Amino acid sequence: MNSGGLMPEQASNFAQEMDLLYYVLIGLTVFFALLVFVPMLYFVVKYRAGSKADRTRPTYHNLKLELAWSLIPLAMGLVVFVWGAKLFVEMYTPLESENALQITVVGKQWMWHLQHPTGQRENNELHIPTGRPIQLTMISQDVIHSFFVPAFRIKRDVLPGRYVTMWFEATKTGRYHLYCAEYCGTDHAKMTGWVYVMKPEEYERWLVASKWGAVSDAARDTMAEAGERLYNDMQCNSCHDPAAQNAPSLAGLFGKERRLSDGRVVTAGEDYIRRSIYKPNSMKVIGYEPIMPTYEGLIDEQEVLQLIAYIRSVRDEADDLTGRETTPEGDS
Amino acid sequence: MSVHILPVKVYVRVFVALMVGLAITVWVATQDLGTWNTIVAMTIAVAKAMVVALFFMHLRYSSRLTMIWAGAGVFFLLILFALTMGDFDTRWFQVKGW
Amino acid sequence: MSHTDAPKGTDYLHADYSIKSWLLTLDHKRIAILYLITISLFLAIGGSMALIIRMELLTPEGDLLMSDTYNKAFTVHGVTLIFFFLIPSIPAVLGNFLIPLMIGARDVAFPRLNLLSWYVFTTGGTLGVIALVVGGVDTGWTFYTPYSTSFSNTAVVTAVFAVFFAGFASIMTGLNFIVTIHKMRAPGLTWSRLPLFIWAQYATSVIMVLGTPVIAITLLLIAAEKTLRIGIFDPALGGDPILFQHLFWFYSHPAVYIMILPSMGVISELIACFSRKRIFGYEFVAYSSIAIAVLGFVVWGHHMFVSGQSMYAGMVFSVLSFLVSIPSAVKIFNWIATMHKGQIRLDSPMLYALGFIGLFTIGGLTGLFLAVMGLDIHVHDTYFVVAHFHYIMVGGAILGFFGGIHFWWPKITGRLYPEILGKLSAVLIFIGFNFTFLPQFIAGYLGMPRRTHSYSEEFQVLNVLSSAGASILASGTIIAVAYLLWSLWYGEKAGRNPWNAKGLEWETSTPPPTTNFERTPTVTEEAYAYGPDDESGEVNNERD
Amino acid sequence: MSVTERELELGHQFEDLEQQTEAYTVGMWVFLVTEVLFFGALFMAYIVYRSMYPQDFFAASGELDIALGGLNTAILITSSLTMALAVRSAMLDRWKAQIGYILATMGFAFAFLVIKYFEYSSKFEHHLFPGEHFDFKGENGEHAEMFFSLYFAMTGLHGIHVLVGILIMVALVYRTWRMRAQRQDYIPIELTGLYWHFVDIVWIFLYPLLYLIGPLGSGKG
Repeated sequence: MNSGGLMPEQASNFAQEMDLLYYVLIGLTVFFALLVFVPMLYFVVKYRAGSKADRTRPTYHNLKLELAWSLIPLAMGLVVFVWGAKLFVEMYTPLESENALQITVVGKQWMWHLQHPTGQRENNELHIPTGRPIQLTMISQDVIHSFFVPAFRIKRDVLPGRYVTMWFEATKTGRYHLYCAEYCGTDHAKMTGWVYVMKPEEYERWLVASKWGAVSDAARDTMAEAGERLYNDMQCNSCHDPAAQNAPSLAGLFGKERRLSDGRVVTAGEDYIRRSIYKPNSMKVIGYEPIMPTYEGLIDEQEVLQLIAYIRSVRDEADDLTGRETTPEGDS
Repeated sequence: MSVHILPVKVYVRVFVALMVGLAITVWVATQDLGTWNTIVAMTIAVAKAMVVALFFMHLRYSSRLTMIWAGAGVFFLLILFALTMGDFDTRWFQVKGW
Repeated sequence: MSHTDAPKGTDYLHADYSIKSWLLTLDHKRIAILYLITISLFLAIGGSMALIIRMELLTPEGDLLMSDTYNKAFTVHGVTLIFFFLIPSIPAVLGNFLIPLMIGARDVAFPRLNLLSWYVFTTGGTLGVIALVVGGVDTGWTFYTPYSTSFSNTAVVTAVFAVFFAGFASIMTGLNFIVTIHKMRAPGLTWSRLPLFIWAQYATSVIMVLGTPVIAITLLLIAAEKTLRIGIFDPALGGDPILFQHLFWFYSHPAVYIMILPSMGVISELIACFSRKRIFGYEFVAYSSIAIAVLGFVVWGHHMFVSGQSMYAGMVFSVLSFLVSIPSAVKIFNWIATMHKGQIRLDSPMLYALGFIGLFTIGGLTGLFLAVMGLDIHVHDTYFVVAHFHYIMVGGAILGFFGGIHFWWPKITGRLYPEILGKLSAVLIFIGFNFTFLPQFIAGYLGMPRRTHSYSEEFQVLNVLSSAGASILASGTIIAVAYLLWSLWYGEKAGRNPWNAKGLEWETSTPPPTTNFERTPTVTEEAYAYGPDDESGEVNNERD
Repeated sequence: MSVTERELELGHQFEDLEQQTEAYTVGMWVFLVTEVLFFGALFMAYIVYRSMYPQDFFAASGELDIALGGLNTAILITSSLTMALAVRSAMLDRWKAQIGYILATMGFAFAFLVIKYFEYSSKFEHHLFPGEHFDFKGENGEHAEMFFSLYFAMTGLHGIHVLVGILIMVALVYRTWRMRAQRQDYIPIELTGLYWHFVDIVWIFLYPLLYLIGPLGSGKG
């Protein structure tokens, strides 16, 4: 791990800038601390009771000085604010790029479930390649956790009931600590793990090796395939197949607009699909009867993520031909 | 706060104003003004509250200090509303980003 | 001002020895003593928990305590010290004792309400400590949902109700002080002649009155959600845990200013007295207290940058957090400027004041790290945050409290504490404190998460250092408490004005008579009128 | 009733009566500020959840009886009038009129609580109290339970304040009756009046926000 130094390892694309920001703020702290301590100690010595220092004409007011030590620190502060805000937005804005490795994280009381798009599922461990942006889509099954890898300088609270995303790019191979930063109960301290950063080719070998021992073909599924298997097992196709009329077809749904019965138009992202699965009659699509039963308790968060991966992978032939966005569902 | 005794007439007039306000509120609620319904309902409610505060609670004849404190409560409540809704209403921007 | 001292036996301490006269007193000075006793007990309980936590963290594996025992220990430490010690400490003890004296009044505006606030506080505090220690609560002092409402099966409802009940004492004290300072000042005592301690107490009372009701209702909603299963904060029933955090921090950030502002008031008094010089930029220091009180209510979102709050709200809170740091900077710089061309005496209250300036400056500046959104991503919920708020709460609030207790001890008890031991404990506390919390900044940036009873091996060196420092800090505190208690019986009798300080509270006899002043004083000069003539600096301990 | 000013009860800490009166009034207003924020946090929750689930709120609000709510609002406004007149007669030392008006106010307050009782009991029968056996048959009632949680929290807290108001008024009537022989200080009645008008103002906001939303006539907003 780190060389017992005072700074954590820099193993991600954000680490450099974060540490620079940290040093700048340490500089500011030292500057202002000296600005306070040096005159203080000097006055304590020079003007100690009974000393022969010149105490004539003491001053009690100086507007220019007051304004100086109000506005200058504020100006410095705002500069640092802008830099910090830029870094924050960069880290927390979801990635649009295609070659990002989409890892899904499910926080559960006192362990982390992680899933690779190619189907590998890991607990408290994450194997990732360097040189490729990693996008984490995270949700919690119970209380608020917080996915924290100090070496990558990344942290985000994992909320129950809502997906949050975070991205980074590992730059240094090695094994790094994973912690849960938000207090989540009895074994909050044990909810830790490891992130293994490997060279891209090593990662490919790991992907294959981790599937080597797979016995049932279910274990060999990618996430999308696992989602499809679940889609059929739960007979979602009985309603949602394009042939059947009593439910909106899910082909090419991802990213499209959906008009709801109360007039709201919603883009069908992960949250929309998850809420439609767990709370169907709060997301009634216009023109369809609200007959979908709730699957809360039947399908856990990991399986919902697999279903989303599957729905994301189902292309709508009409889209591919014309390549343009079809009108929001239900307007026809 | 000098002992300011208002004629009964003032109180009765305030009472009538409040009753009229109630009637208007109910009537407006039956009209379909879309989002305007809430805005109108709230302005009437604020007006009624002001009337009660100024006359029934003698705020109009109270010292400036009392008025400042009456205003302070509402001011800090609005801070809570404004900044919290600032969070809830701007969450969906997130996807588009900087 | 005549130097006649009140004849023996008529000062407030010795006026009546019966228990009833103490438990049913309406005298603000006696109520201050009652508060001092109660909060000292809570300080002892909370402080001992701190030592247990530091012992546990000596080793990386959690081997001293089981994990949920440790969780209960840091919850007791947090809830007891914040709600039952820090928030009431200076306002209820020094504020109660000094405000009427400093403004030349016979008592606070509502004496009965004052006594009621002590009973409400002590009942709430005792019920809270019983729930925390006997029942055990493992949610931390923040009670974050949905853990506190749906997943923790510990005595959360009792503890939450106890804090809710004790909160009313805060509201009563705040209300009492606001009306007292507005309405009961002596003739001639205009706002610009008020001691800065009064300005700070006024700003603190404003925060207490405006903030406490919001956390009262939030705690009630937690209790309601746990008992009636309503889903206000429960995501499964459509609630949003982030709303809880908004309502919680809307009070809890101004609460940190409730803790620090009174100490700032004490430090203004100490710096002025021990530099024998009027405060530099009096209006700026006075209005900065009010600015802190008002701006304190618009920055709470910086506790929630990583918690799923929208980044645009985060930016608003981040900018405002930089704005709120300015009044504190103004105070620090003005104190330093006050010492320019003064007659500085390094008695123990002054040592505490200088310690305050040192530690509070570090605490305030590290707060800026957390206000920077980008950096907060890495340091949020790590030991960096723990070190930051301990620098403010212990380095600031507790040092200010100790400084104030030492400075006004002669006036409160009529006894002098041993000065040498006073200096020793001040230095010990300063060294011990830095030893304890500087290593935590480093551990925090290295990534050690907070509230964990076991940690990775590479943090052990820093934690052992920190635990060692904690023992020095504890020994310094114990020495201070010991000689203060000792001085009650064996301390030298104090004269009317042992520090030769300016201020109405020093005009009356020591300890003051029950009605404070023979006749209401009139004020003709401004605060801290340390004129050149008596800047001789020697302290005459009038023994009349 | 020729009693000098001096005999009015003056706290030892106050210099004169005017200072005492002003102190109590400012003190009461500061207390009302804490009440504003106490209810304010619940209004905050209402605003957040109504902006999240507007349709559910409209559907759930349909269950409430507008007429009863309106009647309650009228009752509270009238009780505010009688309380204001009670304060006025206290200032004029007409203790008989004062007791009469206070009893009227208590009557209206009691009527308010009786109506609330009927409203609550009908909700319980329709299983609309949030908890395990809450079931809402309305059209889009997925989050109707949230509306009812807020409904019971807000109107319940308001109801407790009305109850406390009645108890204070009982004490007040007894005190006025006991001290009818001498000239009485109008401070206690003035403060009770301020408290009562505040309770009325809270209901003035509660009624439109809880009862008058949703599809009443053709209105959807």
